[in-house]
Amino acid sequence: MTMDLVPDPETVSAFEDWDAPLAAPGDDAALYLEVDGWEGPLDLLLDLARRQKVDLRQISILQLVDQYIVYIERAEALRLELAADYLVMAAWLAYLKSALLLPKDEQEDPSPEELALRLQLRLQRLGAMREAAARLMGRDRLGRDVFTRGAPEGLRIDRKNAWQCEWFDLVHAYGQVQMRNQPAVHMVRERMVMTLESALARVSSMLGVALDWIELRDFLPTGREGTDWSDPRLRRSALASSFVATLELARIGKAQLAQEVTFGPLRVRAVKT
Amino acid sequence: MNPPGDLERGVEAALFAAEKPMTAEQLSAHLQGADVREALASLREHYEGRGVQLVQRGRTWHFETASDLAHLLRREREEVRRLSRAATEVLAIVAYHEPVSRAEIEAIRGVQTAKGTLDVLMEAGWVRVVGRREVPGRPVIYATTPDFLVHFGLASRKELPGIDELRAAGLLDPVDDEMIVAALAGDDADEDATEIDDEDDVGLADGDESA
Amino acid sequence: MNPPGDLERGVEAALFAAEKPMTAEQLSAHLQGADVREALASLREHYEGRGVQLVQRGRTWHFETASDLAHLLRREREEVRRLSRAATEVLAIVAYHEPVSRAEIEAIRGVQTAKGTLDVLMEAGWVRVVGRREVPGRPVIYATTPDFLVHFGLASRKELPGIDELRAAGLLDPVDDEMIVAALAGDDADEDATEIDDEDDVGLADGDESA
Repeated sequence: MTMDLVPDPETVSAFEDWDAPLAAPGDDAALYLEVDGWEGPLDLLLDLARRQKVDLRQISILQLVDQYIVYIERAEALRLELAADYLVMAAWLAYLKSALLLPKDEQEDPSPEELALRLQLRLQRLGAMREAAARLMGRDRLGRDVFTRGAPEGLRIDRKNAWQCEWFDLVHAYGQVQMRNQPAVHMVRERMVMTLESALARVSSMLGVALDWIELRDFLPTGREGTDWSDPRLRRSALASSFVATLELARIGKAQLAQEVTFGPLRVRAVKT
Repeated sequence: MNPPGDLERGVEAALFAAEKPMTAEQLSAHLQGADVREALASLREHYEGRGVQLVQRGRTWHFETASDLAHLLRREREEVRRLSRAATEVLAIVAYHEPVSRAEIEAIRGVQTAKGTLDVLMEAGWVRVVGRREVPGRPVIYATTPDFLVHFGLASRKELPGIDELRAAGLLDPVDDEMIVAALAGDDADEDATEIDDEDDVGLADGDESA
Repeated sequence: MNPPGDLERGVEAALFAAEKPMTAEQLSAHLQGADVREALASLREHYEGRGVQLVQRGRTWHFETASDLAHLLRREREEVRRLSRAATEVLAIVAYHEPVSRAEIEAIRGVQTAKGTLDVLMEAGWVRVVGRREVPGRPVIYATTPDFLVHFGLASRKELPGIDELRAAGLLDPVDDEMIVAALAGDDADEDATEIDDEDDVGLADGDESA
């Protein structure tokens, strides 16, 4: 297998030779020299634990804590600027140590033994993965130790489209095209209305015969001669037109309008001249 | 079967992994200068009659798949695909109006027709170029193919329903017919609202007279 | 030696010609739907001890050179780029613990994992996103790919070196959330992982005093 990995500046460091010391960013050179390129405090702890040369399950946590703290103190004495997480770990280990050494009566939960056990488990887990990684990398790897065929002829798959269309879709599509092509006819529906002119004529003629106040509604036609005046839409139109007609008559001084309460009946009478 | 010797295995692996055919000398250089001729001969024999053969061309050697199996290395896969709405419309126009040019199709559809649409119809085998129209620009004209008739189960194009039949089948009704009816209903209108409209003026006039 | 049957020759040729490992189903599709399992088994046997072997990796099959010939074939220009220590560790964690979230990887390693590290593994085609864990935050979870098995010559994840022992020792148990928080905090802090960075300085001061 050929790996065509284009190194991207951000990820290129992931491809360094992992046996080589980590590249040290210039400013922190001293630190990196001192801590030997450990990847964080757990990494350093694991390395110290390995130096005890016992099974990770049997390491002495107290000894490990001491080793770590000595290490950190030495780094500090050398005025090396340690990354914060190394110091946090140092603080936590110091706490763990004192808790382990304290009399057992006022122990918190989790107990220091439990914490020590967890730390040990974490070191074991990391140790196991590190070992697994090394074994994985040491396998016969494709493209390095074993190879696939250098010049395969290749298998070709010729794709062919089997187009589907039904008779109905075809005919329907034609119908749609024809529909689109028909000249568009827009029709505005006429509504049944009473025009202002007819309302004006009607109101003024009725005012002429009325002597007293008459409610506007009573001006509306009720007859059924040819037109169904009971149609609510037509009645609304007639009322509106008659109202406007009355306003017009009032404007020219031929009528008086009165309404006692808001939304109350509108009454009309002729102005006596 | 005799197990192959180390040299033969080495030659086999080297030729298999090689990106180019190799000469005996090149192989030899890979294999600590060993004489590879015998190994090559023995390998060639081993692969005889198998699906893969060791072949010599001029001075170089390489593996290749047996020539009688070439047909296995290609495979055709059919993908069923539905014609798009645009393509269906174009096909319908070609069928009803053939022969037509692309400009005519566009005029009928009222929208531009992507070149790809006609290509799809030609790939499907339903439309073909039947010549050029003898007008300025000599546009290519299209018509349907016999395959088109077969696919749609038509004896001839005459079997395509005419406009009147389409209308009778409701295929020429406006798409949103139902929506218009619904809208009218929502307006309290009766079905024959249009008839009433025609009489409005009369009605009003009547009203005036009756007043 | 019995001459191979047509099906066996066909499978042999197809696998030789293929540019990528193939599943039995893919092979079958090339060979008129024939059941290729027997042919694969018989081919594998035939190639045993030869310079080229038929291997199964996950669900796919391919031919590759015998691993004991690596010294003859190892190419001068290294085609397999070396991974950083961080990347190999992350890869191992994904492989042995899959599916895992980034936080879980970080819990095991005790350090933050640069975004680029997982990207490198995904670009190499060895790791992929396989979904999200249905816990608060719905973190993305990662697992290895079929290519990972191919590259590292594993028939399945069961062949990962030492996986049974590690599992028996409880070292592959799921990393619970508490552990993750603890790991990222570098102690048993119950704050959220995100807050820990901000509090580093405080912790540092405390630590100095208590030490």
